[in-house]
Amino acid sequence: DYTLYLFATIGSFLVVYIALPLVVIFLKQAADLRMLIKTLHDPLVIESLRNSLLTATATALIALLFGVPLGYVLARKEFPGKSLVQALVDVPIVIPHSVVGIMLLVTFSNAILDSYTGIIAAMLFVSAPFTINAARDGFLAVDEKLEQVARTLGASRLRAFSSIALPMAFPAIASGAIMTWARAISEVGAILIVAYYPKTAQVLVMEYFNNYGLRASRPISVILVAMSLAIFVLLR
Amino acid sequence: DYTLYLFATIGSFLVVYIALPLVVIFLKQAADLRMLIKTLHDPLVIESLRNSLLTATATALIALLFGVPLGYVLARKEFPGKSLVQALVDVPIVIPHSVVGIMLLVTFSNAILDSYTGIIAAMLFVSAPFTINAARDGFLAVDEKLEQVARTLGASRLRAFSSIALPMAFPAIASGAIMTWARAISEVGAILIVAYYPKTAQVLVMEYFNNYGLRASRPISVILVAMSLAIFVLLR
Amino acid sequence: MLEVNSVSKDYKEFKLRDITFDVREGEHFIILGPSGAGKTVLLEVIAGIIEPDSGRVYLNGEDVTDLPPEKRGLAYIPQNYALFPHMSVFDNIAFGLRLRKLPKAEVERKVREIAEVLDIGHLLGRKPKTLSGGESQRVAIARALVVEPPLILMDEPFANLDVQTRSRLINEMKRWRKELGFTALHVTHSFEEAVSLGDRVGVMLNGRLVQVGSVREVFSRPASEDVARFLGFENIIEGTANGRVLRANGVEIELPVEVHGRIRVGLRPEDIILSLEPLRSSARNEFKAVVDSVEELGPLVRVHLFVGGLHLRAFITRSSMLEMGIRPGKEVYASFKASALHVF
Amino acid sequence: MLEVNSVSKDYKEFKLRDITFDVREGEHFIILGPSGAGKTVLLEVIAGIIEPDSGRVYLNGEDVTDLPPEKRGLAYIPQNYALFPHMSVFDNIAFGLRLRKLPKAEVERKVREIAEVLDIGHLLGRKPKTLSGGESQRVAIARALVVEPPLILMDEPFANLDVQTRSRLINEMKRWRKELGFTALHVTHSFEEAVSLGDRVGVMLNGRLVQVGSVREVFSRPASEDVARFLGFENIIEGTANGRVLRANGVEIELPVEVHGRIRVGLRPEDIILSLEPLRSSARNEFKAVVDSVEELGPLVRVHLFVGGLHLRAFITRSSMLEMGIRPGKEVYASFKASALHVF
Repeated sequence: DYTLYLFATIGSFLVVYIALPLVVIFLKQAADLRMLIKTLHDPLVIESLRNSLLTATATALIALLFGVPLGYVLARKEFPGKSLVQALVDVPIVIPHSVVGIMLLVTFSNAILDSYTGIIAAMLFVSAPFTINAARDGFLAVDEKLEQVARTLGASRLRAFSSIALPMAFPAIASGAIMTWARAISEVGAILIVAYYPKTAQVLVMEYFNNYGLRASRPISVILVAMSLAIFVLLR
Repeated sequence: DYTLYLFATIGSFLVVYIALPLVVIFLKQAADLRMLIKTLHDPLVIESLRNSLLTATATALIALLFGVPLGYVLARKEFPGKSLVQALVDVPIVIPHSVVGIMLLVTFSNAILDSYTGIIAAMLFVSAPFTINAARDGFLAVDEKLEQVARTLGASRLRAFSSIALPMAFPAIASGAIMTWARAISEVGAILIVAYYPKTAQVLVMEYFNNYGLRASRPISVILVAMSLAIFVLLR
Repeated sequence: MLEVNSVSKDYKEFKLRDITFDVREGEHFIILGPSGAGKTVLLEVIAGIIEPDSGRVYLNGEDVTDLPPEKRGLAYIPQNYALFPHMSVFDNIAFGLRLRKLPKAEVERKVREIAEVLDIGHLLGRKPKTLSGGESQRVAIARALVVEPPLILMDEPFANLDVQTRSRLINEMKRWRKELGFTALHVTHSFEEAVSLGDRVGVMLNGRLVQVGSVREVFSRPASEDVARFLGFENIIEGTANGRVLRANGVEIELPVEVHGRIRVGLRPEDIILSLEPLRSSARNEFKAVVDSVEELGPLVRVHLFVGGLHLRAFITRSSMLEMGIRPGKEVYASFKASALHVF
Repeated sequence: MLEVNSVSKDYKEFKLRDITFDVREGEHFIILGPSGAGKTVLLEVIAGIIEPDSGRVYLNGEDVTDLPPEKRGLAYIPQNYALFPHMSVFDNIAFGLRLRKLPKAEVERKVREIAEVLDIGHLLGRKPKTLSGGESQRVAIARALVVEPPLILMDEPFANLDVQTRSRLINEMKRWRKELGFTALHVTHSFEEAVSLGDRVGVMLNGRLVQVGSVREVFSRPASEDVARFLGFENIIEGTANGRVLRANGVEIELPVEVHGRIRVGLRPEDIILSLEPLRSSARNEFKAVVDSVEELGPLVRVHLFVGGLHLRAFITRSSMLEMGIRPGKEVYASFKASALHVF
């Protein structure tokens, strides 16, 4: 079937374009293991990785804390302005990252500048939608009848939520939280504006690149890519 | 129903957290219209906006050119490794943006450094998945029977694609392309590494912030947010 | 013990209109109606899941209309059973007992006891998705009955079961009721369930409860044309009666009783006999008819006929259709006994 | 003109096994089978949409097995009609003609001509989603016939229509075929369509074409037990015949003909009569039976009976069930004429 083969050939450009950089960076780094080992002993790198992991994890937890109740309300309740809220939740995806930083600074000014709070603020703004949407979809997939039956058996609404809806939607919520974590740790633009310090790994990549060039920034990149891919595989 | 009200109260934190910065930046700028007008006459700003629009548009077109055939193949054909390709298409979402820049530089080095090509390369990597996935879903929603009937009436596969599948999937593909455009123009981290010049608006926001402070970077931010929101409304 | 007083509700595409009835202690009350009649909405109003637009619900004399489901204590078994998929059968059944903070040994004893009665003792360790339809239904019933509710609400409890399981469960339901002595309100579209289980039956059509009475009463004396139609009188003939003769659209029909004036009579399609030659039997109404269309319903065929200006529906088997060569346009004889006519 | 030669194919949950048959010029050939028999897969193999695992398809003597659909020129009408939703009715019908690069005036003329025949001239400007089911089907047929294909393939063409539209379209289909003279291969599960339209019928069961012949031939002489069962002989009784008597599971049954040895006989459930008292008619086989379960099929009820060790199914109407009080465990008399038995 020639048309499909033609399409597959054209389409494979994008597949290769995405796959090639992933493969190349690992291959090139494999040829330069000395630098990778040296990087793994660089206290600045270790510190920045710790910062990235901590802030992304904190972001995911905050997103869970507020996003799960919001997702439940969106799944179970009709209210005026619901579609506006739904739309608003998706807005962060389309706003330029540097502008996100500016918006947050304009709104919260010094309260978030150059602090862990700032990093988390930036991460939360861009990544919370993943948790909210995943929780909403997860709760939508739980038959409301189950909660209703639990209530006829004597459970309060909160109890029905915690013993029925929450455990059943857990896989969906967990995968949303992981996506939130991954999106949080991928953020650079907003963090550069709000909190250049404390230094996160994704910012350090940029700093090493500017100060010492490609060879110095590559090992941290490889570590971050490996982490992201591991998370991604976990997700599937 | 107290539980739902409690949940709505908790959940509204995130809704406010996303809505507030959007409202505040517009309000503060409205109090400082002089600066906005001045910015609109700044040739550097105009030039950078032009660059952003041009590169994002070019990215969307390239994503369409290659992503639509790929989406069609993913929708219509089973082949070994298909799920790997599907997964690969989603990988760019989870990779830190600065690392995307490093990966692209490691792979394509000077061919993309500080050039329009580089901006587009960075944008394409992070935004192409939106077009591919939208095209795939769009084609999946077109009953394959329609194309089969067109073929029994004498249409070649390519003709059946162009007269049946493509026009019917067009709305989905168009919305995917708009998402690609919005994601492209939101990218900062990868562009900072690959192509600080030619200057794009989202990078200029950062530069003005670093050089002249918040007040100088705010008007460009407002313009970009307005553009993004307009696109977003268009999408819904 | 349950009193529903003029309840009305608009919910999605369903409507309840001024529903009033009561269920007596120890009774098995069946609400019979076609799908879409609003039966499930009514059950959910009684269970406290849906709030009625107007009307009240009383339980043992107490007004429970504004109480949430957990304060009413009515067990509800929805059509899909709604077993909790992430819990074992044991935990499903124990759910209500644990909420009542019973001691662990007591929970264990009660679960095993009810499981014994319902013959699901061997399933207690299983997850719901490994159960057959019949087993799921038993577990759902056990989960509802173990908390000893004053009233159990069942939504089409046997609709998703195969015919053998269904017959067995219907029979066992009678035994369980004898052993455990519960009161049941049960909605269904199945005549079989109404006949086998119902102490009393309420017929529900288009959101209204149109007739309540014993099974025999409802089936032999439908209160209205609509009930008659639902109970299978697909042919409703309107005309002017003069003694034992009904004139309708120019056709003369012999009636089973003497009536006068404008009346309507009902006739079941299975009571119309089709033949290629006249049957010449004096006791029958017999007419020349033209087939308008035929409609296949599995092994049965509904034949639409015109007798003069009168549109009649008759059932024949598929094999008769093939043997008689019945198809649109064909001329046949349609006959029925005067005694098959039901005068409203 | 179409020859299908020992085609086999495994496709999703469907299987085709060694299908061989031919369709003659000008004929309306019907493939009759239950849903899931693989009828659609067979049509798609013939249309060129699915490649067979083995076997060949010949069109007018030419082997077309390896040709793509657009090179075969067979018009295909799937069950959902597959009208192009983004084109007007006119553009739908003109689609095939434009691909053939006919001059514009010629396209216009042919579309109007076929629209005239199919009585859809007034719909040409409409979009498909505004059409009724019957109108959609007419448009689909027009779109297929306008290119004058040697053969038109129809998948359950009347399945999604209401009963009146369906009867009308079946009648018109005969007229169109007279006027336009096309050859048709038509798959369906409807006995009515087979009887009304089929010149010849092929019965398809579980992916095999088990019997081909004229309609009357197939219905009166089922080639096998499976065909008989599909045609409605739900009771198949196996036993040892000795002259006119069949012994099966300890029950003695009178046969319509003399046979000897191990045989099977078929009996339609509608030919079994149930009564509370024995009918005492000499011509009948009559047995005491116990009701095992009942199964509601709309206005009809299938009663499962045990006569000794023999499991029989009988159809009665819902009103008879209610009147006779038939329910599991009830004792009844089951009787049937010897002539209702079909000896294989």
